Amino acid sequence: MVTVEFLGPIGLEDMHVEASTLGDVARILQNDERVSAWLATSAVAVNDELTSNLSKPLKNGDKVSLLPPVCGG
Amino acid sequence: MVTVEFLGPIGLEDMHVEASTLGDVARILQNDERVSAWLATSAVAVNDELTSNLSKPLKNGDKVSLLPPVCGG
Amino acid sequence: MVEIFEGSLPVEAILARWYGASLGRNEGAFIPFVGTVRAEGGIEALSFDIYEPILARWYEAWQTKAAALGARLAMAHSRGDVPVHTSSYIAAVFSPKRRVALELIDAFVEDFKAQAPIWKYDIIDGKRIYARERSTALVGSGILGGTQ
Amino acid sequence: MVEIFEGSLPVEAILARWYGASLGRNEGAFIPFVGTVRAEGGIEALSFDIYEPILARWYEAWQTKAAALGARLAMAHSRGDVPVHTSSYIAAVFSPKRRVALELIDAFVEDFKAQAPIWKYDIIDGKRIYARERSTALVGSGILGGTQ
Repeated sequence: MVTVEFLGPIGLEDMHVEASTLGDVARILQNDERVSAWLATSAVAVNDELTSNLSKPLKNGDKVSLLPPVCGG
Repeated sequence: MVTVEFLGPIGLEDMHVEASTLGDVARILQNDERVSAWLATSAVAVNDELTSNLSKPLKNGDKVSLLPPVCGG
Repeated sequence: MVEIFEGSLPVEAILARWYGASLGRNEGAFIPFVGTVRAEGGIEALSFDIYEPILARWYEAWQTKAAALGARLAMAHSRGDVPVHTSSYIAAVFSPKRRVALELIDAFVEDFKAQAPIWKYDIIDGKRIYARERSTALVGSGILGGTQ
Repeated sequence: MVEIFEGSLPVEAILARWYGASLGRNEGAFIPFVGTVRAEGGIEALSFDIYEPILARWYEAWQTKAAALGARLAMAHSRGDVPVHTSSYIAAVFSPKRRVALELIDAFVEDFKAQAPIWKYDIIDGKRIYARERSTALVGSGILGGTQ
């Protein structure tokens, strides 16, 4: 199981999903209408490190974070 | 008579000279060895306005200021 | 690390503390950028979410970049509500060299606006509304939605 | 007008005062540049002469330039001796817009270093020595020495 967390304005509780790559996470989230609209503009971190590699392998206990568009200051 | 003042590190008392243009002031100062070495690097103001016009007419009571190289801050 | 405050920043105290701590370091130039909430669009306040773990990594990367130039950074940011005419962030550069300091504060503030994991909301009539149209997608965004 | 202080600047008080006065003005960005005397070359202090009438004209021209961009400037500078590890000047920009503020503080500080009628001296062993090699001739210099 990996934990998926939704940062900032996405406003969803953490999800716990079976996934061996980020690609698996993508397929799950694309089919969830509460979050699918955020995917095109959100960045992804695995264990707090930003990544753009969809084939990145995931292991049990990993944390995947979705970061929607930012605006500090 | 015009007053010539020497700012910053030049360190001379004001001079009072007869001059009808800045060119007249230039000739007087070029012949004064206390100040001649400063002329090549100093800017000139007439009545506190910087000028680079040597034929600028001067009238009685005008103030000519010499400003050597600056370094604020 | 980035200093995070609940609500508006105590700007005078932060500036005094950072300035005081820099005096013995022979740094020469200190440039803080102070950001204050403007009254516009009928807002009462801005409000901020911060994700600290990734903010810390972003900030450490910038400290490393600054150190390579002989410079140093400091940063403070608000979490939660920040009323208009109070301040939500300060980014600062310390450097022995003027040019380094002026170029670094520009690059640091711009990258902060584009890349720091902070989300902004308008508070209007007591409601907290995501400032979507003023927000910027992080570099590398969209990989999870690639097939749609 | 430029605020002139005898000796070191009370930096914390100046920053607090300028910041406080800006809050009601909806300016958004406040960027002060604080210059502190570095210990180098065996100096005990720097020392400054200022010619106020021409400094005032230079500064008013900059305020006009800033106003055309919707921005505002402030400046403080020391006269006389400023010991190492204390501060001799602050130049600041206030603006509703971040880009305007960042570009203006850079241009203002650089022009100040090159054009303001201020003369710097090193204090070494109690002697006041003109910092000739770090000084810059004003634009238009040399007209009186043209024929030599």
